[in-house]
Order: sequence, then structure tokens, then C-alpha cells
Amino acid sequence: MIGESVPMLDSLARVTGTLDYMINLRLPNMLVGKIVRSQSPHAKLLKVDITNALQVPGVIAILTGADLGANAFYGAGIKDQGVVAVDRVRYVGEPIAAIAAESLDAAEEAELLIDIEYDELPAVFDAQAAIQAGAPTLHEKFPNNIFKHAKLRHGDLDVAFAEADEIFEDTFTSPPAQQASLEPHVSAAQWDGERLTIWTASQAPFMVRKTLSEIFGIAPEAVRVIVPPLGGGYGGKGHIRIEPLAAAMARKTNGRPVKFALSRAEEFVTVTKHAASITLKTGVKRDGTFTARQVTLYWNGGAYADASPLLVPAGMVRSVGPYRIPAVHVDSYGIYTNLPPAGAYRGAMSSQTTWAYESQMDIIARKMGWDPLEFRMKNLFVSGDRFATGEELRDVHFVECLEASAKGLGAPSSPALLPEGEGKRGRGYGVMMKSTVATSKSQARLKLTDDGMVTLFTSTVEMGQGGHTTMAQITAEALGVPLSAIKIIGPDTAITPFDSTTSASRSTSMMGNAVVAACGSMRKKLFELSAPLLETPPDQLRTKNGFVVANETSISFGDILKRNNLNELNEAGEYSTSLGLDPETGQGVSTPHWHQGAGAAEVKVDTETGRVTILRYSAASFAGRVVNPRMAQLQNDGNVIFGLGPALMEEIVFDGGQPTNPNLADYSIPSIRDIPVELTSICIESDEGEMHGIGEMTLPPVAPAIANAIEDAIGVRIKDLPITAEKILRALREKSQP
Amino acid sequence: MILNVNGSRHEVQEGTRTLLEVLRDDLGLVGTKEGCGVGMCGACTVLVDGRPISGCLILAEQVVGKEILTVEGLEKNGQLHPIQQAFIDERAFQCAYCTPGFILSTAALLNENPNPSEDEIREYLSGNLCRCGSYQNILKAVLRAHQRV
Amino acid sequence: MNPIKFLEPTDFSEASSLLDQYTDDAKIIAGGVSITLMLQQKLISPSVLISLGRVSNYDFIRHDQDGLHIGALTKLRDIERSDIVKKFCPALAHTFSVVGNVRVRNQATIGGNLSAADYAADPPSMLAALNARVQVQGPEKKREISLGKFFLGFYTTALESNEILTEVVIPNLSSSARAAYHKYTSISAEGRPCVAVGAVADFDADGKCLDLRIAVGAAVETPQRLNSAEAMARGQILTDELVAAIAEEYSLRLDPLTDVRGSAWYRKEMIRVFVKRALQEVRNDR
Amino acid sequence: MQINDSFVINAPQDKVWEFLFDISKLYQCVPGIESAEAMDDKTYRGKLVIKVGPIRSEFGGTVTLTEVEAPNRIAGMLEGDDKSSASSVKATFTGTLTPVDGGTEAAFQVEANLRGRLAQFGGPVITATAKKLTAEFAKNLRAQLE
Repeated sequence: MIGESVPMLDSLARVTGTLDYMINLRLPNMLVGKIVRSQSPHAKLLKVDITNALQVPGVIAILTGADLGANAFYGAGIKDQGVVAVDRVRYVGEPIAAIAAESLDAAEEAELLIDIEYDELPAVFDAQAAIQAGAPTLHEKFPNNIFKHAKLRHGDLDVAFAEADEIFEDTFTSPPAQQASLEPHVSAAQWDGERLTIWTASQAPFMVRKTLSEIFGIAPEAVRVIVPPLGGGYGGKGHIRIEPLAAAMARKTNGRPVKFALSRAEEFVTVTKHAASITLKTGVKRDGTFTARQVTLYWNGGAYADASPLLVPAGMVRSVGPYRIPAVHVDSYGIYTNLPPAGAYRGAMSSQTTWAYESQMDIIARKMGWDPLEFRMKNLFVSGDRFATGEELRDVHFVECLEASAKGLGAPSSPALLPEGEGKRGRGYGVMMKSTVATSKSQARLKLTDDGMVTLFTSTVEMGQGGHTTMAQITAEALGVPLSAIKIIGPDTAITPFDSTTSASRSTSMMGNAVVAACGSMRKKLFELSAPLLETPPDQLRTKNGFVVANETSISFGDILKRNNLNELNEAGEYSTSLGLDPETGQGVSTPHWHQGAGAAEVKVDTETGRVTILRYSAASFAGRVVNPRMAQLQNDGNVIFGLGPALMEEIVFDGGQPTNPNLADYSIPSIRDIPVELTSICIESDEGEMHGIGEMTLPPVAPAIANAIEDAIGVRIKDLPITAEKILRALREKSQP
Repeated sequence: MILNVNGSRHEVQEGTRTLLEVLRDDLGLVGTKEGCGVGMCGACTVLVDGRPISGCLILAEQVVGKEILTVEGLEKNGQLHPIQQAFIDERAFQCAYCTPGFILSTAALLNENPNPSEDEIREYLSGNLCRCGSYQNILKAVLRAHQRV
Repeated sequence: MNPIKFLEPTDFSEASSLLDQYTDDAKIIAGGVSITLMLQQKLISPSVLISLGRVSNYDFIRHDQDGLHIGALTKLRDIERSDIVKKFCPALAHTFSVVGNVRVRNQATIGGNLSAADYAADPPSMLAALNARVQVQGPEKKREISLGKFFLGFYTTALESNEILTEVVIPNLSSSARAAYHKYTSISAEGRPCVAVGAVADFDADGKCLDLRIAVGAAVETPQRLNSAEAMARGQILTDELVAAIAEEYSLRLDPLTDVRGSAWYRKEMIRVFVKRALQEVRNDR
Repeated sequence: MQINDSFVINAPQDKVWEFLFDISKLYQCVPGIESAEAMDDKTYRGKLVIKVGPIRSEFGGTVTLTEVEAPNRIAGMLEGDDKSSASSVKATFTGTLTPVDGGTEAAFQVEANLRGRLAQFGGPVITATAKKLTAEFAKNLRAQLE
């Protein structure tokens, strides 16, 4: 079963349009929710008067800051974000009130009648401007706007730099971007006395449960979180978004459910990719080895810390790169500004950091006269090396990934492949090294019934990655049942067991191992129950195709239960890791395993316009053991295509804190005509055969591989994403007129 | 107001609403999705008299008297349409939010041009966006479907 | 909120009278693309929509001694695919084939497209270069406006508040004339144009340029032609030097705008490149 | 967003200044103005209708002068909103009058923030509209003063 390209389990529903996305949810007596948002980037709220709005026929209730208790604040680590704004707004688009109405029309009419008075405060939008003396303070607890400073201290930097023959210092930037899942954020909530049910398009149902239980002061078990299949997540649904607001609104509707579905424009002010400025100072010896690297990262976290207290330290680890460097110091700053909150964006933080370190690799290689590919090969980590956190690296395959992607490009393009017009061709490479969640837990529960059917209860969210199909395949193999006997239930926190989150490509590994453990227990139980029936000791039994098999005889799982007068068997499995780094030195163990990926690009640049065409792209990720080859290929391809967005086109443009392109006409995401003329991707497997997630690995190398290929083609270096035609042309002009 | 959808007549409430709203809210045909609301993403693609149209950009009042086909109308006698089968066979989706739109666009394409080249497919489908990036397999699915249709 | 009245007149003069009657409260809806967008975004709140959906006989494409006639209600997709248009001027068919996506082209009409006067559109610059004119219907009379005088600014045309565009007329091209349309998208291939260039040139038997018309759009508020630059070509062989000089003139003289698709600086550069490429195409196509 | 513009009127600086501070006269010149009244010598309230193609917005709001240096310079701020499109504008501005050959040059710099639904029109449309209104204002002013 593992290693087979079975179609997604619910393929039929997916091609007939019958999959039950959140957006389709209808409940009896359901009300429509509408969020009233701040037009000011930073202001005291002098007045939020809902008197007239409440008179609109069809309006049932309106939620404002006045309804909130002292616990109505949330955030991962720093609880700074109100369910709606209380007294003060800090970004354009921040929820100030919410309306529950019989119809959207009524809600929209009421929205216009809410009287909001602002007392404007000075605002700051750039992270580095926000930490200057005299910049407006967003949260009194953090007067300099730095809410998180993650540090890594490894080796003596001064000594190591002194040993270098050349020192390179470059700054690379990434703008805010949007995850832009085609399905927006949708949440519905309903109260029954002190019990809350919330249906939500979230990647982290148990995080939602915990947060809501804290906000409303009820037991976690009093909160039921149900997550249907998602129309894409990409990190945008990885943390708490509109669930608290939906729940607080529903508390005012006398038990009627309220559903909030965001518009596309609202998506752009709900979560963004961290804008980042990353400075790398790297010491290199003439022999092509590194002596030292100092990394300074400024993450624009937006107005609320959101997931950043977790992501800023992750970004620290993910900023060093997959190369042997004796001394490494990193300072990673999470900074408040008056922009919408930032969160994970597929390949969280690595999309920004890989852009920086892989761009600098080529700058160094070119300056010092090495071939960029050989320079990488020479320095890439191999198993047994130690990372800057001090942890030993195992199952390391960067070299294979890079080799495979370089090889995948093949011989240089034949002229027949080249579109007409002026252009120069070049090739470039990128490698990325990413940690996953250090401390997390997955639990799985299996139920076997006497008809031989197996139900897997899992809180892994199916968001298009094929998570449920993967778990079914793992179950089929680990338990020895046909795929057709397996049903997947979840996530529903009332019936499916705990899982930390479906993100950071952790599920195949973490939940996969929990499923394997549950299957192990189930098999053990089946062997015990069937040993007397088969007259064979348990340790000589095996399972196959829904049967327990002895040498000569066999018995079906269903019959084992029946013969033992059992209706069902329930077994659970768990897998967890508890790792971490010292907060002062960044030393310790940062991840249960490393995400490894590489990419190679061949581009053509039109030197008159600066327009880049990706002729070929070849990507490789380390998968350990591939569960479903074609789904893995889809994830790898999808990452490359997704990665073309931040590389070439995606940027939310703000003017005075107001996004000016919050729509898919002015904010472009890659279309079928933007993808490489030839795109190949492969998964590298290893003998150790550990299953790894591959949801992000081939994304972060895309932007630097393209930038490196551009320099190869036309000799200009772009350091600011996205790499637009205009920036390339400008750089060409600057180069020709020094 | 009467709309002809998937071969049957439906009486719907008068009023200025988009076809997408009426299909989803009144007729419960939720296979058609809203993605962008500005005609860019194609998640709301429906066929009006055989031609692909953005359901979010057209008013229901404008399509009175026309034949509307949504993804729900593709199956015949419980059998998947060959394009739907080709999308499964080629694994041409991930989150699948865009899939009904792609399938309907493909149906219109193959109707207009039963033997499209890869470039023609790219051109025709370029107004349907897939954020998961399943485009390569979608191309394969269309090529496979045209052999079957 | 009061429901919007949806009126469906059966001819243009009735539609125009209704428009006259309701003035600012009414909007004309042809294909409906831009009006639905504005309604959805709540930028307009008319009390009446005057649909042209029941106006018949205005989705025609016909060629006669005056030139090519395209009824205002003709879908862009039908123009793109029309053999008459392809034969009349392949570049014109091409222009319509690159508008938005196939769904928009199936819905949008030429009349609606031009009346919306969106600066980031494709047809206006090609049609302006082709010296097209539009016929419009008022409550009492019809009149004709040359496309060069039709676009007044962002989303603003020379149509009176009670007038409706009914037909586009494109004068005949001599058999030696060549046309080209260049759309440049700077971000995604799917985007709207950063720069749009329509070019038409006629040549004598020796290859000398008899007449040149170039309209630049999308980078500027309304499609722009430059007499000074066009005159440079008259009686001349379009050498690379002359092509470059004309392109330079357009780049120098036009005052482009800045938006997400490019800065004014970049657009000046792209105007030079795409005027050049369009000119090379018409020259080489000869 | 920055909007800067200037124009020249063939009239002496004092006369221009006086005219601009007489709200009943000024009222005649501002294109699209529907009402205007002085609350005190520093604060004015008014309503302005702006049309861009099919879109009609009606902004009501106040202008507050923070600096008045007759007859050379004013500075102030402006706040207004258009209820029907849930949009608002906030701006600070300075205006100067400078004697030039043959008259007076009026120049202004505005730093404006447009918020809400109308903001999606973006810079080019808004600056072009501002320029058009300015040109019309200048034309009207000239008709009155020259």
C-alpha cells in the first residue's frame, strides 16, 4: 500500500463538486456574520455606536469591544489580540465589531450605520522604522516594538571572521504576501448553554479548542471543533483567525449558529506572509570553506504577534543554511507594525531565509571564482555533521537533492524550446534546510468492527495535500487491510484524538507514526485473540489483506471479533517529540528531522523588458519513504508553482496601511501560463525509510534559483522579492551606466 | 424568474443577484465556488449555452432563457463524465476547490476544439487558477480526456 | 434596501429613452462584466438596470464598402473567432483574443468594453490605431464619434448621460496595409496589460511607408497617438533607425502612469520597446 | 499618497488670498461642491460630489486650518467620508501663494489617505481625478479673478 499511487480517497467528491467544504456549511436557523473593520491604521476608538445599526430589520445582534471580558485576548505566546478591537485599533482591517443577521444584505446595511469615531495615532509600517527611537509604540508592554528576539550563539564570531579571507555582507528583502487559498477563512459557531461547537476551516483544531476554552473560561471538552476538508491552507489557516470572533458573536444570538465567510479583500487583512529584511555577513576562506556567518533578521509581524512568537525562533534556525560553518550567530527579531498580522506562508520563514542564504551563495561563488554548483557541493552538510545549534545531523541528503535537481535540468535547452524574441539564458540552483515543529504530539485511534471495517480517527486536516489518503495507506500497510476497508473520521475534537497541528509538513511523519503505533497495538490484540483460533503462537502470526495468517490457516479480522463475541476493537497510538533550544544561546535540538529540498532553474531573460521566462525547472525533495508517489509529485510540483508567486509576482502593496491590491486581479498568483515550460520533480528516498512530509521542501529554493539563473544569464543581482521585470530592467540599466 | 439549470427549470426569486449566488444559495448547487469574486480565478465557471462564464460576474436576470450547466449536471446516469474520470486518473487536483471550474472549462474547450494542442489548452485554461499548483496534471487530464470525449 | 429594477428594452432608442428618463439612477448593462463588478463591490447603487439583453440584431460582424461593422452587443469571443475579422485584419482578431480570459470574452461585448473606458484594456489602442469610430444612440438622434475623441479619461467617455454605443465601424484598410497589436503583461501572463500598442502602417510598392498610426494604451489614461511621431514615417522606409526614433518619440512624449503593473519610468521604457516591436512586426509582415 | 499641483492666476496675490478666504466666493469655484459653511475662522464644513465614470461619491467632512500666514501660506487637515461606499479620506495639506510674473502662483501639496472601498482605485485614478478637479478649480478661479 505504501508506495502505491492510489487516487485520493474522496476523488469522486472532488471531481463532482460535492466535497463538504466549510463554505458549503448550512445549519438550521443559521445567521450570516459580517465583520466591521477599522479604516484607520492606528487610532484610539472614541466611539463605536451601534444604536442605529441594531434597528435594521434582520439584524439579530452586534458584537463590539464592550461585550468582551478580560480574557478575550489571544495569540501564540503573547495574548495581545482582542476578539474585536477594544479601545484601540492597530491596522486597517482590524475587526471593530461583528454583525449577526438574517441576511448579508441586512448585515451590510447595518454596517453602514455603525458610527465609529477615531482619534488617529501616528502609525509605522516598516519593521526597521518601527524599532527606531521615536517610532510610535503599538503595545505598551513592548516599548521598542520588538516582541520577540531569538538568539543563536555558536562559536566565537570575531575570531572566525578574522580567519576569513573575504567577508560578504548582503541584505535581502521579502515583501508581505498572501497565502490566497481559493477557499477563504470560514468559521461558524453555535452555543448550547455553556457548550460551544465551532466548524472552521482551520489547520489546527486543537489550538482552536484550547484558545476558545481560555477565552470563554470553559473546559476544553466543552468546545467542539469540527474541521471539514479545506480548500487550501498553505499556513494561512495554521493559527487562530476568526474563530474567537465567530464564537463571541454566536454567544449573543440565543443559540442560533452564525457563519462568517471572508471576502477575498478581507483575506488580505486577515493574515499575511511576514515581510522580512535579512542581512547575512559571511566569512569565507580562499579554499572555499566558511569561517563564520552572522544573520540579522527583521520580521514584520504586523500589529499583533499572532503565530510570530513561534515563527520568529523557527526563522532563526531556518536562516543559517545547509552548509558547514564553524561559527554562527543569529538575531531574529519579531517586530510590531501597523500592518495586518503575519503568519505562516507555505515553507514558513524558509521562503524568506532561503531567498537570502541561497542568493548569497552565488554572490560569494561568483566573486571568488567558483562554480556555484561545486561551491555548494563542497560545503553541504552530510550525515554526522553538526548544525549551528549543536545537534548532530542524521539522514542528510542535501547533496543528493541538489545533484538530482541539477541533473533534472538536462542538457542546455535546444533552440527549439526557446520562445522567439531577444533573450539570454542562464541556470541557477538553490538548496534549503528547514526544521519542523520541535515539540508536538499526534494521536491516532483505530476502531475495528466485526464486519472487518477499520475506522481511523485522526485530527490530521485534509487540505488538499492528501493527508487522509496518506494515513489510510499507512494504516492499510501497517495493519494489513485492504484500503477499501478503511474509513477516515476527523478532525472533530469531540471524537478524534489530539494532534498539535497540520502544518510544517509534520503529519506524514508524526501522525503517520501514531497510526503505525495504533496499528501495532491492534495487530497485537488481533494476534492474541486469534492465536487460540489458529492454534499458532501470536509471535508466528502476521496480517494480510484483512486476515490474520498462520502457516497453513488464516482468519478474517471480522471473524476474529465474532468468534470472540466482540463487536469492535479500539486501539490508540501516539507519537510525540519534545525538543527545543536554549533561549539565550540557541543550542539544543531544534527539530526531529530536517526538511531537505533543492531546485534548479533555467531561465530566459528578455533584456529589453526584463521579463523572465522559466524554461525548465527541476526540483528534488527528501521524502525518506514515499507513501504515494503521484501525490508526492503533485506536492513537489505544487510547491514549485506556488513558489513562483513570491519569486516573481506576489506583493501586497500598502498605502498608509491600506492594501491597494487586495484582489486577484491586481495581486497575481501563478497561472498555467506562468509555469515552467518543462517542470520535473523527484523525491529522494533513503534506506532508513522514515516517512517524511514533503509539503514545503521544493518551494523555498525557487526564488533564489531563479535569481541565481538571472545573474548567470545577464549578470545582475536582484536582492528584493519579488523579482519583477521592472527590477531586472532597472538593474540592467544601472549596470550599464555605473 | 425561471432559470434552466442542468436540464431542468427552476423558479427562483426575482432580484439583482449574481448567477453564482442564485446557484449556491437558492438552488443548493454548491459545486460552483466563489474564489475571487472578480472573474479572475474561474472557481465559479459555469457553462451558459455551452460557453464558460464566470458565475460571479453575471446577474441571474441576464441568463433567463439560457441553458446553464454546472458541475452537478455533468454526470449522466450515475456515470462520471469522461473529463471527471480523466481528472481522477491523472490526479489533476489537490484541494479541488478549483476543480469543478477546470472541468467545465475543459468541457467547453473540447466542445469547441476536440483536438487541442498543449498550447491551446494552456491558453484556454489560463483563466482558471489552481493555488495548489496541479497544473501539470491538469494538462495531462485534458489531453487524456480529449482522447475519450 | 430597495430592489433594483431590471428593465429589458428591445431596441437602442427605447434603451436610450429609459436612460434619459432615469438619468443617474440607471446603468446600462450589456455583457454585464463591469457593472456586476461595481455592484458587487458596492461602488454603485443604481435603482434601475437597463439590460440590452433583449436588443436584437446588434451582435453582427459585417464587412462592406465603408469597412468593418461590429454591432455593440457582439461578444469579444465572437470577434476573436470571426473569419470576417480575421480576414479583415488579423491583428484585430488577435487583440480580442488576448482580453482577460475566455470567460470574460464570452460575456463582454465590444460596446460595453469600450464604454467602460478602463485604461488597462486591450481593444481601445488597436481600434484607435485603426481609426475606428463608434455610432451612438441618444433618445432623439444618433451620432458618430471617432474613437480618438471617445475616451476622455479614467472610466469616462464622450457619451452623453443618455447615449448608448451601438456600433463600431473600422474603415477599410488598403491591401498593402499591415497592423499589429502588442500587449505586454509585466507580472503574471494572466494580468492586464502594462503597455498596449496598436500599430497600423501602409506601404507603397517600394516599401515606403505611406501612412502610420500608432496608439499606445494601458500605460496612459486614454489611448494616445502622436502625430509628430507618425509623421516621421511618412514617405520613409522603416529602417531600424527610424523605428527606433519613432519609438523614442513615443517614449519621450507620453506621460505614463504608475500602478501595480509598473512605474511611470518602467512604462516609458516599455512604450519604447513595444512601439518598436509593433513597428517591426508591421514592417516585417509586409 | 502625495498629490502636488500648482497653477498661475493673473491677479495680485492679496486679491487671490482675499478671494480664497471668502467662502461664498470660493464656493462658486470648487467643482462638485454642494454645500460649504464656516464653523469658525479655522474650521469649515462642506459636502463635495466627485464623479469618476459611473461612480459617484459624496464626501461630507471638515477642513481645519492649522496655520494661516496671510497672504502667503496655509496649512491644515481635511477629514471626510462617503457613507454609501463606506470610504473616508484623511489628508494634510499646505497651500502657498507666490507672486510671479503676471500674477500669483498657487501651489499645494496634499498627503492624503483614502480608505475604504474607493481606495481600490489606487493612485493613478485618484491623482488624475485630483488634477482634473484642480484644473477646473483654476479655470473657475481665473474666470472670477482675471
